[in-house]
Amino acid sequence: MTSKAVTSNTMLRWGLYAVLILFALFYLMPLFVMLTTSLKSLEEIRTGSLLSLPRELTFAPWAEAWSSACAGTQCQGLRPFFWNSVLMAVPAVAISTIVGALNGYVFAQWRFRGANLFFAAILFGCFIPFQVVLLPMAQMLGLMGIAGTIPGLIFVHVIYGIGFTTLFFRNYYVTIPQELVRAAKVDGAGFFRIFFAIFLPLSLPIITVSVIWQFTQIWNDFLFGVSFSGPGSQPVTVALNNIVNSTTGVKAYNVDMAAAIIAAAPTLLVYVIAGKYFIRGLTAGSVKG
Amino acid sequence: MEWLERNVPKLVLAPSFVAILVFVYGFIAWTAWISLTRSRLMPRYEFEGIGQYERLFAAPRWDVAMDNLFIFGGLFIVISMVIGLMLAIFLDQRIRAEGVLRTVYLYPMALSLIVTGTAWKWILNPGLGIQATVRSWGFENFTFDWLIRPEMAIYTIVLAAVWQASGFVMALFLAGLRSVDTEIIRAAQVDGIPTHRIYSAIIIPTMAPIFLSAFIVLAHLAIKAFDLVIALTNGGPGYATDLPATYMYAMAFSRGDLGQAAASAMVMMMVIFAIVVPYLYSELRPRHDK
Amino acid sequence: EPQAEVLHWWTSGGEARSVAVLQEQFAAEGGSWTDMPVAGGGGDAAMTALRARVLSGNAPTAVQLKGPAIQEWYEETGLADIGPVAEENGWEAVLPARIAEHMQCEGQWCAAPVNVHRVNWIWGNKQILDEHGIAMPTTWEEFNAAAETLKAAGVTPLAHGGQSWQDATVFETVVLGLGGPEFYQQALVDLDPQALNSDTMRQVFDQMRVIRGYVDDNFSGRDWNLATAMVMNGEAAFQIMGDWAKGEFLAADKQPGVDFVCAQTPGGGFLYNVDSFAFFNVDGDDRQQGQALLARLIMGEDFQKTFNLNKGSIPARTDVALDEFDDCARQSAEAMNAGAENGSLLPSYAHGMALRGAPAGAITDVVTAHFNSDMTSDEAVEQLANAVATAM
Amino acid sequence: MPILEIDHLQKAYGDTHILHDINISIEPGDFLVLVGPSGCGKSTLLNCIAGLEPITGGTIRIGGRDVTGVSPKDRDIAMVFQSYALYPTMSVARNITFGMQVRGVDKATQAAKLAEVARQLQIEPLLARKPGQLSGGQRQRVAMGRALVRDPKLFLFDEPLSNLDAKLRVSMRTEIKKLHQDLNASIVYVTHDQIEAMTLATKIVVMKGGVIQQIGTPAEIYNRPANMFVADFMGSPAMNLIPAQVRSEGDQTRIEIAREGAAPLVITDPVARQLPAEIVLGVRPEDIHEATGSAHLPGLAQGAGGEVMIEIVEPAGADTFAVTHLGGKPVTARLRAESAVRARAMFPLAFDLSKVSYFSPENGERLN
Amino acid sequence: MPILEIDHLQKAYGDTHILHDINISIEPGDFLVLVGPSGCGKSTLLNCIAGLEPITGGTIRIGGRDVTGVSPKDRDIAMVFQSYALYPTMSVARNITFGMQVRGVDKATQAAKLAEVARQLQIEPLLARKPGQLSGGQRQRVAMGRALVRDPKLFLFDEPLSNLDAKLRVSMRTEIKKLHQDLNASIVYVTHDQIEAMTLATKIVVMKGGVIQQIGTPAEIYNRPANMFVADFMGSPAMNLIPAQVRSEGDQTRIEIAREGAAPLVITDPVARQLPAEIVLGVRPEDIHEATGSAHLPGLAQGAGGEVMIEIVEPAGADTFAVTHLGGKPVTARLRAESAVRARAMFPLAFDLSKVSYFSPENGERLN
Ligand SMILES: Nc1ncnc2c1ncn2[C@@H]1O[C@H](COP(=O)(O)OP(=O)(O)OP(=O)(O)O)[C@@H](O)[C@H]1O
Ligand SMILES: Nc1ncnc2c1ncn2[C@@H]1O[C@H](COP(=O)(O)OP(=O)(O)OP(=O)(O)O)[C@@H](O)[C@H]1O
Ligand SMILES: [Mg+2]
Ligand SMILES: [Mg+2]
Repeated sequence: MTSKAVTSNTMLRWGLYAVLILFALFYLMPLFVMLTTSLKSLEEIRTGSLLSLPRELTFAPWAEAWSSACAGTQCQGLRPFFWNSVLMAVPAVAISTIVGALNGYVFAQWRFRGANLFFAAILFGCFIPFQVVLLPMAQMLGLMGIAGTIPGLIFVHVIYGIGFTTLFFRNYYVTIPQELVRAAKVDGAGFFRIFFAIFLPLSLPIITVSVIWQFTQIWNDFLFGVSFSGPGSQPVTVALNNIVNSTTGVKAYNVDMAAAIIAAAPTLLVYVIAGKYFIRGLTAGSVKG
Repeated sequence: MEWLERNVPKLVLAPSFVAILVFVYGFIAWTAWISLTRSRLMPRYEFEGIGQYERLFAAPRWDVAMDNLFIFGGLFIVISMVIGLMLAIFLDQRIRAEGVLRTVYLYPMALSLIVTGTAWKWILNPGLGIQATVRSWGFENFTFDWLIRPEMAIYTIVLAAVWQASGFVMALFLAGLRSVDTEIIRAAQVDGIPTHRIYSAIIIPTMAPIFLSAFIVLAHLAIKAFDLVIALTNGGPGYATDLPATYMYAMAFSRGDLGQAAASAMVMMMVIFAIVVPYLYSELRPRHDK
Repeated sequence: EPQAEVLHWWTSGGEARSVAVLQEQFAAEGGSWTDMPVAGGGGDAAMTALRARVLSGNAPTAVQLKGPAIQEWYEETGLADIGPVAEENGWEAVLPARIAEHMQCEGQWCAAPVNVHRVNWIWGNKQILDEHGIAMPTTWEEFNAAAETLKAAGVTPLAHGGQSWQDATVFETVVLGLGGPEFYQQALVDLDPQALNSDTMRQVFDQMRVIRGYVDDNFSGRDWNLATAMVMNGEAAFQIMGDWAKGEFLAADKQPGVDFVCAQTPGGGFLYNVDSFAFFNVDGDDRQQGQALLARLIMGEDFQKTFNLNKGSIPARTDVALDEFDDCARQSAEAMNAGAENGSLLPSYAHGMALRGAPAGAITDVVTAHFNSDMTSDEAVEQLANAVATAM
Repeated sequence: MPILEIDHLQKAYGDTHILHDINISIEPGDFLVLVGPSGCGKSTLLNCIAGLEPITGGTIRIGGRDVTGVSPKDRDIAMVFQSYALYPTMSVARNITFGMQVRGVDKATQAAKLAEVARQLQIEPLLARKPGQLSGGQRQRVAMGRALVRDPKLFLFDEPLSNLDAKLRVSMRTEIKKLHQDLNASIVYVTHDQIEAMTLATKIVVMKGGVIQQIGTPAEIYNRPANMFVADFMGSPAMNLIPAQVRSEGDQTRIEIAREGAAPLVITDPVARQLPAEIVLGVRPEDIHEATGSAHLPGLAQGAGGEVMIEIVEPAGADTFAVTHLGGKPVTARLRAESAVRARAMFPLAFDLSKVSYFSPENGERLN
Repeated sequence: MPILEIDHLQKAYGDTHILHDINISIEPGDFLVLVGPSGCGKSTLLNCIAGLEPITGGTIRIGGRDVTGVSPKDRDIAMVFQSYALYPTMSVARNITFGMQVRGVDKATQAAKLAEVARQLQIEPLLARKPGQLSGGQRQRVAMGRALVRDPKLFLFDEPLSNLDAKLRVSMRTEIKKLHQDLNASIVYVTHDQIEAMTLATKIVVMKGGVIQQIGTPAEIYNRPANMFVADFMGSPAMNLIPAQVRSEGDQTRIEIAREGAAPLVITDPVARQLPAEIVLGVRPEDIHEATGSAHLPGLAQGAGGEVMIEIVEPAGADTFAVTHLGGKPVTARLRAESAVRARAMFPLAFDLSKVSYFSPENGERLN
């Protein structure tokens, strides 16, 4: 990165910054609207302009969204559903990452006849539209006795996450020389030993990618959540949808927006904190330049 | 024991193999079968023939959905790539605060449209959002009312979709630019090639694989686009912004016309197949490295 | 202990409060209630969830279902027989025949109605109407004339939300108003090709085109309650909407006859939209007991009254005293009784009371496509006939 | 008893035959070097010996035991890889002891072995580091250490020096040689660098396209290459291969070499030989001498050279290389650093005929 | 007038000083080689000359014109990079002509130039191919072609051969040398390979840590290294640097070298010298001879050696290397291939004292 074809003309550079900042504003606009709205009183929302800053800050909508907003007959806010999402996302992310890592390890380092075809088959699975699988999946979950439960949701997310995690890990592990496996074989280590002692410790960047990707996908999922959850297992996105669509008298936009931000906070946080590694790992793992 | 040792790799893959076989290909087969029945509210398994496909292709709404897919998909892919590439090139000019800008461009990927849908609706709503705001600044004739014009509404979907995905494309391209050998750029500088030509004639052509990856990611997003439409227009005005995914969903779940939904799903699947298979082929073909 | 898990999408306005009433009563009788609200998309999301639940063999004990969908589900999966409760409580006697029909599957009781909404209401802002000297229109011509006056005065004549079901709502009131009850029955209930292809239908589309001109520019994607708010706040004069709109007026402390006026849509008749609960086959005594208890409570006079006071509709039972109800509700009850006699008590197609999903959806597609484009009436009629034919 | 015996080994990937009928046998203490151009199958052969690739035909015996089908860890071998293949997340110490740990060797023995090997290779100060913190040469030593602690019957090395820079390569080469002498170990060593092969081996196998070209001691290979491929491959600068015509004259052999812009150079080999009319004359750069000063050197017959036009002169420290054109080919001579040779001037050169090879231009085989 | 003059050049990245006070001047037709270990700043210096890196102090003059601050394309230079830096999506022909095209040279001239360069480099058959379809050597030629068409005042080469294998490196080296002779071009050439430096250069700059150690002709550098770093760096195997004690004895110099398990080796230099008591004796492997047969060689004084214990013998085709230990250091001698030397046996060696260097052990500077 020492020397790039860098534009040096000052006028041009100003223009450059102008464009970059303009786009930044464009990307920030919806978040800005949500954030400011969530901090305004209803009165101010009705009278003021959408894009104006709050005249008077209020955090009441946040409190309400978290613990007392109503969905249907319940007025518990997002809190219980938030924990549902956590209970669902954490194991689902962990399992799909582990399975993807093992799969990727096999595809990259233990090739066998037909492995490529199978890998292609798994990849194609990444592209299947989820609406298609709702009904047969419901049937299968029923058969397996985990319909309407958090384990059921975890199962679904794991199944449809494997494709991507396998892809990430496989593309990452192919860059590790095969000689490493060979050396370990000569040393007498077996399949799992090699994986746990040698590959897993090497995998931090790609684990980061896999975890971020899966976490965003699973946390943000609505379709599976609404279809496969029972009364006690609805994830936060479903609750958010219920709250936003529940209006008593006047629509509490500020509460809706606060709820939306709360529901999005974990993924947002993950991107802001780990986004750098995400880009880096993604180029290592999924894109070949 | 020996056998076990030799077959561990296959055994490790076995659960995934079964899962994919059943939960992807089994379900596709199931859908294919349903598309050949007269299933309505719930699946029925008596074979009927290709009537559902005939109905599908006769439905004006499906035509609109497919047309929209091509308009939306085409614009979304092209614009996202153009913006992504442009931002990547700009960011590549040793920009201060690059890290912050990158995060800002990328964060929409973290958000679901379930979350941002309302905000977008407001922003696009002429009476509340941009139009109203600009008018309140004194530009009385400013109009931005695509959301409510049937022939323009699909472009608002494009706008929101570009908002969500272009940052990601930017990241891909930026990584690509960063991986270009700096010696090539130096060679070009010594050769007297101006900066814009260095990009257009030398760097960008080397990034063909990244274009392909970006195209696939975007195409897949476009075909799957669902939340976006539901959150922004719910298919309206009329069904002007319907896409195959929303058509399928509507048929399956609000119309109780499962057979029809399955037929549309199969057509979608074929479109995906046509795009993804060449990609998979290029991805898995043995590479002859430089 | 009776158990009930209730899947519903009553999450808006007075609805949630109304369900809460039921929940309280259920609990008071010793039952345990599990709420399963799935909001959004006018019940689409709920229907998705329902299908998934049924397919996984884990159907909820009670589901908010209505119209022919009840019979359709019955055919697909069977529904629980609540005949004993119905007979014990004499439902047959207190329900209008037409509505009772909806609650029965092959002669057996399988659902319980909670209310009757009248769909063909037109709401007006009293102040605006008075200002311009306009009376509530009784024919579509009067409506058009009034709208022209308002438009000329710079008032938005009709508050409307750009969602296809709202378009369909207006459409069915126009069909009823211009064609009369018999035509409505033929066209939107029996799907008689002749009626669908008739001149009357052409006129209906003409009128739709006219109405389109009375709607403001920003209507796209607007929720119905926001449209109601426009009338409330004096931003528009009329709204054509079922009586749930009244809930919004009342919730905002507006008085009928003082702040707003209600009237049947031009042409009269009674388009009903009956909310009901259907009961799926479930295992376990406690859940079956829960179903019975729930059915009894729903049809109880107490609940019917409280619920409908909250929701703006009228009780399905004809024997509930209407003293506490407002004028509009009483007007509605009278019309229902009258309609039951003279055959103008008709199911609303727009709210899924008249048709199964596929043909209803096909019609809506044409209506909304016409309303939101510059399609000619002839084209619309032709498409309508085609769409209905293929959706059968 | 040979420590390693390879018998009619075949190796194919699907339809692609990589190794054809390989027969090799080495005695304990031998240092066998497999040498050949890139892609000729050296690594594949080594992997077959290690058991990392299944073979498609033939047998492999290590220490007399047939190991065909035996898994690598049970073959009593140790291997050093080109990229060293150090476990990147483990410390140097763990890299070395990992194999023992896997085999369940007790801690005390592990520590003792580690200490011994670390001393031997002088890597004691590095034991706590990660491979990423080591220089190329240090990594190489660690990889070697990992092999040494196994105390195997047979060491396998796959181009262990090719990732080092020229300087380091030379010094590591010497160390490996020393190690071999000290341990009296049996080694199979792969390289594509012929200098490495020459300096290290007690026995060299030259391969090309999966076929063995020649097996022999370094001196045999260098002095009597079996064919033109070996002649060209071994030695740097390469052996000069000069097309020439033969005129047998009684008990002498007259050889004519075309010269640009002058009469052919005629050389008289004092030995009578059965040669075809067209041959390729192979002569190493160091066997071409300055005719004046060195005419008295043994083997340098009279009439073994003449004046030629020198094109390029490359002084290289200890030697000076002079390039001319003979028989249409550039010919390099390695002269003393002090030589008075000048570019673009005539200069007298002579061939040491006692060391010349003759090849058939048709099949490239050696003729003398 | 010098073609390139570098005057007190400084280069720093922030606080890190990479190049310190560089002064170099070369004449037209010179072949200047910058040599030094990795990271010593060779590429940085070359990039500064090219204008690819801004300099922090001093001036650079090309053809008499001060080009400090002038952009690369206006410096009238051409550059060949280590990775060749060919434009990967363009054909070979376009790679070569692209620069001309951008400068607006007309088609006919472009074609003529291309043809000329292609002929010169013998790449005519490759013109339509993409770089990815070329071998390393071919790419190297194309990169050279791209430089040649520019017809610049000065060529800059950054390790152009380091990506090639040993064999190809040698032959490309010769080609570059030839090209230099044919074009009589002025060249600055970076390498870390001292053999390349020796064979190619008319003038060598040895660098270390951003500081110039010595500037001189190859012979000067090789025979009279300015300090121990240069002595050690240039030549392979490296110069033996042997700690020794000095006893001056009138018009002779007695030098004692510690020997393991035996009395010190005493060498008598027949010249009187001003040396400190402790020195480091530098002697190149080829200046250590078999004492018996070579005693009559010029410069090989009597008493210049003795019997030593030989530890390793490495036959390497044309030569045989013998390693012993003297003064606690391994010492390598380069003997004739036919030498009778044996490992683990005593053998008589003698130093050519006319070529020996003496260094100060304190600062490493040359003393004689
Ligand atoms: N898995 C494989 N499938 C098919 N062909 C292979 C496979 N592995 C190696 N080959 C081929 O076998 C041949 C020999 O490869 P090998 O690695 O043994 O060469 P090598 O002599 O070690 O070369 P290098 O010096 O470059 O390491 C090559 O042509 C290679 O392309
Ligand atoms: N952009 C930079 N910022 C800071 N230090 C740098 C930068 N570029 C190079 N350096 C440092 O400058 C020193 C000289 O680098 P340079 O590339 O010139 O070495 P070199 O002699 O060419 O080495 P090599 O033989 O490995 O190519 C190195 O220590 C390097 O780390
Ligand atoms: Mg190899
Ligand atoms: Mg460099």
